Amino acid sequence: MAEAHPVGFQWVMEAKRRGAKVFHVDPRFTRTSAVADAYLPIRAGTDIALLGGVVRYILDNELDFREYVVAYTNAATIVSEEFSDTEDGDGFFSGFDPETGTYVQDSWQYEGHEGSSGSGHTAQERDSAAGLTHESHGAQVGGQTRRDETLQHPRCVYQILKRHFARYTPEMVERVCGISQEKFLELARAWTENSGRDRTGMLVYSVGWTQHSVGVQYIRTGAIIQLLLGNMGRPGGGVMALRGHASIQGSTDIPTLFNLLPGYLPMPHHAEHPTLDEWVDSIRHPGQKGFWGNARSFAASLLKAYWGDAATPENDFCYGYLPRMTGDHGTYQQVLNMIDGKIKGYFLLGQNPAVGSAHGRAQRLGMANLDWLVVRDLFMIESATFWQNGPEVATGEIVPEECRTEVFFLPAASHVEKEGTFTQTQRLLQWREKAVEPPGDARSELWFFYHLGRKLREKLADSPLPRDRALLDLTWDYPTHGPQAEPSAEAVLREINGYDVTTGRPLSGFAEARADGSTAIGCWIYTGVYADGVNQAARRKSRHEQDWVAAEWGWAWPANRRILYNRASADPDGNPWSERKRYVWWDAEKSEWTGYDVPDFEKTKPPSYRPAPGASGTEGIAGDDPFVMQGDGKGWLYAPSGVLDGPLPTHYEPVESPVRNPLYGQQANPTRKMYAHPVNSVNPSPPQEHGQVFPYVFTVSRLTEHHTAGAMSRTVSPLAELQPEMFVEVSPDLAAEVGLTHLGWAHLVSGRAVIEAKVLVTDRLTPLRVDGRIIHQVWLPYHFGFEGLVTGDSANDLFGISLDPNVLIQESKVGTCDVRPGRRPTGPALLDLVADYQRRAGITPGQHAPAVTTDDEGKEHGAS
Amino acid sequence: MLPDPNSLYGPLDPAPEAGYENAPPRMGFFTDTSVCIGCKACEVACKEWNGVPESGLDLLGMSYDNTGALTANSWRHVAFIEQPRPAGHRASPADVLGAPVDVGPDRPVDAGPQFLGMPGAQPPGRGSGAEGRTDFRWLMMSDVCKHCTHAACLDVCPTGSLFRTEFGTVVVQEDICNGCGYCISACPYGVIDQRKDDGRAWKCTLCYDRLGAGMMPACAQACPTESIQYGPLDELRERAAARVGTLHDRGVPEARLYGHDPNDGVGGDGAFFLLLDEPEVYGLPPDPVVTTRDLPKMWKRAGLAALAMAAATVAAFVGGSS
Amino acid sequence: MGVRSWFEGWPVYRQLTGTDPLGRGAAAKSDGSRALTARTDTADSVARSVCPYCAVGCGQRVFVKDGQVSQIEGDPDSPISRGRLCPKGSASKSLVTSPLRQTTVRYRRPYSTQWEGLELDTALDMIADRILAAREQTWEDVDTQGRPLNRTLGISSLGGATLDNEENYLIKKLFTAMGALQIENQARI
Amino acid sequence: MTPPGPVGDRFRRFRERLAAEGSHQARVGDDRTSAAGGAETASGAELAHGGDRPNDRDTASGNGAAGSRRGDRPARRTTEASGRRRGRRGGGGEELRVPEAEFTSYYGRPVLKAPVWKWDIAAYLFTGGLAAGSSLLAAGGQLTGRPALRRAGRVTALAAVSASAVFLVKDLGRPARFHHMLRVAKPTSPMSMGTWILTAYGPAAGVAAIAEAAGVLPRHGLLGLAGRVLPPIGHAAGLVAAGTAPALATYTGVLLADTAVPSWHEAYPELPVIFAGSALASGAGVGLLAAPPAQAGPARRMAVAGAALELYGAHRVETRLGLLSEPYRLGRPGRLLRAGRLLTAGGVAGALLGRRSRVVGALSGTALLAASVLTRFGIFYGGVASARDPRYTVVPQRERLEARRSSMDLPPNRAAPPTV
Repeated sequence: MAEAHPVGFQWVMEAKRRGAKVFHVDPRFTRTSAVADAYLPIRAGTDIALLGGVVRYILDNELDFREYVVAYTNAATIVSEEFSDTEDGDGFFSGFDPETGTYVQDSWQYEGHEGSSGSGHTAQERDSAAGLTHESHGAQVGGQTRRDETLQHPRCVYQILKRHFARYTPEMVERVCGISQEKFLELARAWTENSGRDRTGMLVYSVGWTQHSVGVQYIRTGAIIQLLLGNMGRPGGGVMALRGHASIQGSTDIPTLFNLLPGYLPMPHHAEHPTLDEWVDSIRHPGQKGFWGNARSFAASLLKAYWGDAATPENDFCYGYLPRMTGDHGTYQQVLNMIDGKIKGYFLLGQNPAVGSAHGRAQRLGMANLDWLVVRDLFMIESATFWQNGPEVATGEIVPEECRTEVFFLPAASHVEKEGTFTQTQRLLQWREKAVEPPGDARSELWFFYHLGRKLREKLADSPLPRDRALLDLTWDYPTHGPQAEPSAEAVLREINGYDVTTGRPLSGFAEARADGSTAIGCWIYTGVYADGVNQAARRKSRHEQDWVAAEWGWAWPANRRILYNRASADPDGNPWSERKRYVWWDAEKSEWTGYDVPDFEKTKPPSYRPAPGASGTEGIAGDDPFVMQGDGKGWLYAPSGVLDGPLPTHYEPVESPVRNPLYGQQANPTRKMYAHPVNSVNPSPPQEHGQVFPYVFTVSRLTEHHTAGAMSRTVSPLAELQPEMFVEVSPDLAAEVGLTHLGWAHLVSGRAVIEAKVLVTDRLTPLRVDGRIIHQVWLPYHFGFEGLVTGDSANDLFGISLDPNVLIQESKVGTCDVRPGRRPTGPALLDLVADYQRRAGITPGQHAPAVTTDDEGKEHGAS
Repeated sequence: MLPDPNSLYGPLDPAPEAGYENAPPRMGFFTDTSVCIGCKACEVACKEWNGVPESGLDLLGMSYDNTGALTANSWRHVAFIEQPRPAGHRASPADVLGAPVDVGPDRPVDAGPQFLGMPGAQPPGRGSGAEGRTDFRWLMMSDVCKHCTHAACLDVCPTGSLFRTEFGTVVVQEDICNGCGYCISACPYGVIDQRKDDGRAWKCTLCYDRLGAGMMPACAQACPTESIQYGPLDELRERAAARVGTLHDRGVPEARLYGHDPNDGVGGDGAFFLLLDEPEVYGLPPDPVVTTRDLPKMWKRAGLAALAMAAATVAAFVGGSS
Repeated sequence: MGVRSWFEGWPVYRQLTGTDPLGRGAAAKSDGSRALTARTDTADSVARSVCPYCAVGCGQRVFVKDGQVSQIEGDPDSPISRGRLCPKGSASKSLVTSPLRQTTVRYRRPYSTQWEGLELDTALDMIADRILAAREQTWEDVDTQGRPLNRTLGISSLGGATLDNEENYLIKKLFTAMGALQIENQARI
Repeated sequence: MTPPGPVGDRFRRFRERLAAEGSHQARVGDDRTSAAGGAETASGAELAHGGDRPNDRDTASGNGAAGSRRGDRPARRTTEASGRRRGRRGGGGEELRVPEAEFTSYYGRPVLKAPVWKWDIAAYLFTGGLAAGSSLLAAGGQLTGRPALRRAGRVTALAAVSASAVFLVKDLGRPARFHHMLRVAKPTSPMSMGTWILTAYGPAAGVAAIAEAAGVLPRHGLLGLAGRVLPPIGHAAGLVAAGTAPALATYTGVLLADTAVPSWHEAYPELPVIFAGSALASGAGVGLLAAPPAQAGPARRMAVAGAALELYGAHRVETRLGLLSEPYRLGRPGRLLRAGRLLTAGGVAGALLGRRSRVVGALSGTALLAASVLTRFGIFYGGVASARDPRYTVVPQRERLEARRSSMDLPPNRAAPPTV
């Protein structure tokens, strides 16, 4: 955290000054470890083994916050007897279909709800990265469930959890992760001692944690621990995701993503949602509790915002205009389609895939086979000059004279040359004031897309074709101002906030959304950002004039609430768990919820309220159900649906690992998304042979001095000089073994590419003893590319494309490679070296590792 | 006006002695390296505010320090030292390879600082082999001009370019400096430096222009963990003493203050530090003394030599008839 | 400047007559030092902004002088950052005023080996034409069972995590209306 | 007041430790000899944490365990028990070699900034000394009726002081601002005092030299008047120049000494003496070169005096400073100073023995001048070398610190790490 979010880290130092203990778990000793109280070196890709060990430690010693767990989580809920755990399936849950490599989730449901899992065919959900839709709303689960409050029933979630993690003993953690038992116990003890009524512990992770084939399950394990210890929804507790871009949270709330519409409404699927009703019901899950009950009003208001007057109840608010998904349209599928020539045009809007995305070579080859490419950025980035200076030009794979891609580079305005809101990592919208005009031809995206839309509509003005109606009926008349006719960002924010169609009055909360077309809301979760016609995101009341929650600085979605599920900071009858951790509580006289933050509960619903049987939607939420977005109002220790690779996190080895999975026969995540495209490949892992061709584990992450793909730091002189060259960190033992010298050169080879880097020999990387073997790990920064003041090879070139099933994010934080001294070959010789490694490793590009590896040790049995 | 007896050496409040009536309290820095996270925000904030030019794009291999030292083009320098030895408050040295070291009751564990910060072939921190590796420690420290009570650079400056400000800080007046270079040899910490193409001497000004406007220096404002604290010097000295006490109580016995003592060789620094190891590990002199301390004796010696010379000449001409 | 006032301005004179006989402070102070001011005081305007780098969302104050950014530093009022910035945030002025920043449209003709210039408006027009052409060639009205698809898989887009919510909104709205489904951003990378 | 010779004292303590070591075979440089100065470095404090068991570890007791060890001075800790072979820089040497100065630094980088002055400052040391010496010679000649000495002295003085001005201005980072030197008069700055000395000396030497030209002026008219007025003015100027000459020659000694450069600063008692001697010698050199043997008597005696001062000073600098004498003995500075010494001796011998012959006089004069140049450059580069190597900064200071601490015999104050 001190590396990539130093200013956020001030609060960790503040806590440390008051005696908090800071534990840092990382494959490499970083600047965070330097000031942490304890550093645990871990083998990259084994976080579930460690956290599973902590769960076992909690359950074994009955250290969970029992009152919280029984009331607020689904620990007591009884699961169907058809369910079978990975302990019995050697790494598989019940319901695995080897043909499609996915699960049928019926057997995971709560007892009595086997039929209504709703997501029977998770293969389709995997392709549509449906996991992302659950970012803000619970998955499909029945409302009424059987519970055993004593937590003794063998099929209650508590016991299933206990059995699932029974083998994650401290010895197993040491064997799998390479962490000494002593250090592991110190961590587990501190975490449990620091939870309960009076104390809370916080789990902080950076987005690198998600870039694993089991990334979502990493976070699930963290959530389970925090639920067991009663840390969720309470001040100083919870799970904090430190995201890497200024408005990455904003870009999933108002998603420039293929599978989502603003407000986490899923993009319609061609087979599932032919009509509006089917689409809305697939969101609302009739009969289910929770706030998603009024999904119809959110959907209707969005369509109304898009198509205005043309959207009427009669034509389902122009639902017909929406494009439909048919499968996986993710960025990596798109890149493979580009290589195959299926894609004509590509827009790059402040993103640099030639360096930032995995498998840099595929990215650049894809872009070389486009008709046209539009790049909008502050600087001349690698993705714009791949045809001129890219590594593939050096190896002869891209010959500028034969590369047909027409490239437009349009300069973009910087953050001080345009006004608008960023949504930072705590869901807080902050308005930026415009300081100066953009220089020369530089323009904001607002300008570019508004005027592009205007031109398209002019060109199609008199087109009779039905497909053009969607563009022509669009509400696209934003007022413009200034010398460059810049569209008004405030007008767009008003539309996002939502307004009453007849009066134009800005709405002040998503409860005002209507399904009859009387309201138009661009993004329902942001409703309230323009409450009372005031730009709440622009509020800048100084911290000196408000309390520590600082509610009048900017605006957090939803409803300016700062800690989600904060109903859980009070006990079932509404009193704070302790004076020290008082946050939100029930005020009996005023009979309403009150506290330091906006209560995450219906204001006047008393803790004693119990829903009538069969009640659904918001009425279905009881007075003691803090997790108002979940189908059963409870925190999920066990996820009957919504997570495609298992209701409980299970340790699988990374896709490329030198070690056989010590816990199960199944080596890697069986439901991972694999691409059998000729450009893609996977290094062999046990039980496959030739694993020794790539003996070392490598991981990549950030430097404090650089930013993502480097375009905003390698071009800025005071930052470039702080970390001027690409380097690789190796332990002294590996340096001795391979013959590397400090500041000498080394080149790293994987199944996809070879890159070179200067060597930094350091004690901050330690060889780990795993399963009786010494495993060496090396670390690389991924910021470098061939443009800018300081250049170097891109570490992400080494990765192949393997994605997590839930949200289709690539595994680019752990892989295997070979490390050799000296610089890499140049020109065509580079391709020969990679090809030689592929031959020796038995890699035939286009093939991928067997999904199922449990038949018996030796024989592979590859599912397609 | 009879100058203060300590005006050349010894504890002193420099601003009044430099002729400022009712000068504001002396301002300075206290840098607590135990909370420094080596992010280098101070280096960048200083460069952005003062327009300090680029100082070279080369990987130095000194852990994450690619700046190298305080120079005319880097007025803040964050030092990184990797030490394979147990930090004061870490768990006892368990073999990181998982096998617990046989920690007998009084086994003399000598995990002393094999790392001597020595140059050359040995990469930093190479003292111990794999089996000897113990819990690791990574020291970081943002170095800066010390703004000494008795500033040798200021004393020796022949043009009056280096001068004492009303805040008690030491600043180079770039409209006066003619690049004679004397201050560069005089600084006992090796801080001030001559800028190659420009010829003049440059160093941290403790943001003299920002102080004038009642603002904090740029580095102190940017520092995310308040490792760099700016304020009245006496207040900082109290805060520092308390902080060292806390650290000692929390099992960090090697925490010590450096440059805080008005009785040290330079009369105490305007920018002092809390370090976690010997000063020289960070590249700081262990016992710096302002050269002006010995100046009176030097002038006496020169006077004697001059007399000897004159006497010799007279003798040469008067004596001897040939 | 009369000779008398020059003489009285001479530091040696001030040493002899003033309170700084050794010439180490008040006497040696130059006119330049006396005229020193902080450029944040003399700025024309201050914009309250947010750092463009990571997602912590540190407050920034952008000082402007004669239409140029003269200083960017932390906003002490922000409850998130308390006026502090990391090295990247502190380098914001160098970012927005970097000489490497592109300020003109660049265009690479197919099969060409170098860049050419292009008018912004012409570029916009050419891009609009190409969108419509690509849309034309790859439009899919309905799937095999006749259910509506309304889309083109011929256009892709990547990017948004560094952009404003308002910009992302217009991008999503326009592409969706255009039937361009394949848009992505850093949230998934 | 100079500290006892650091090498000797440390070597003595090292021998004691060897004896105390007894059976343990302490190969020099084998185990982690403490950092210079014999004090355990802070690591010693850490070792105390060996007792810091994970199970009974809580921060308070962890520190306590260290505390209990703090009072007594346990015997040296041997490293054999932990079986760790500590490769030591440069490997072990034979048993009795003087232990290499053991110290810590930041990746070997210098602590100080090396002086930014270039060769022309060393050259100025010589020309400044030459000007002073020549002025003294001229004044002597003027007062004791030796016109050859007077004329040679005055002309050389003017030439030397002009050369000095050129060297000084050229070395400035901003030569156009050379007049800023006259902005202040700071007694704490030898260079400021030097500037004012030069301001007094320069014109005087100039006028004195011009007065020499009085002879060639025509008898009558304005020039004639000037011709008549010049000699007395020249006479007065010559005396003024001679009066300031000793200051001019010796202030440069203070200028070099008043820096943080270790070998210059420690040599402050000797530098003025060396520079005075060197100035005399070069003045004498001029005399021997320019004047006929008859008038060269005083020059010879000046040469002897100068050489005596110079050799005495140089010898003390090369031996008395202990470790800090090394830079003056090693490498180029060493060679320069040794050559200078030879030439000085040769020059003086030549001056004394070759009273008769003009050629031998001239030769010894040249030798003396050359010796002066070499000595100046030797001292200059010796100092620069001592600033470049962190050893010369850290080792003496560390010893001074330990000496002061053990002399005060205070329990190590909280600031310094508890020695274990």
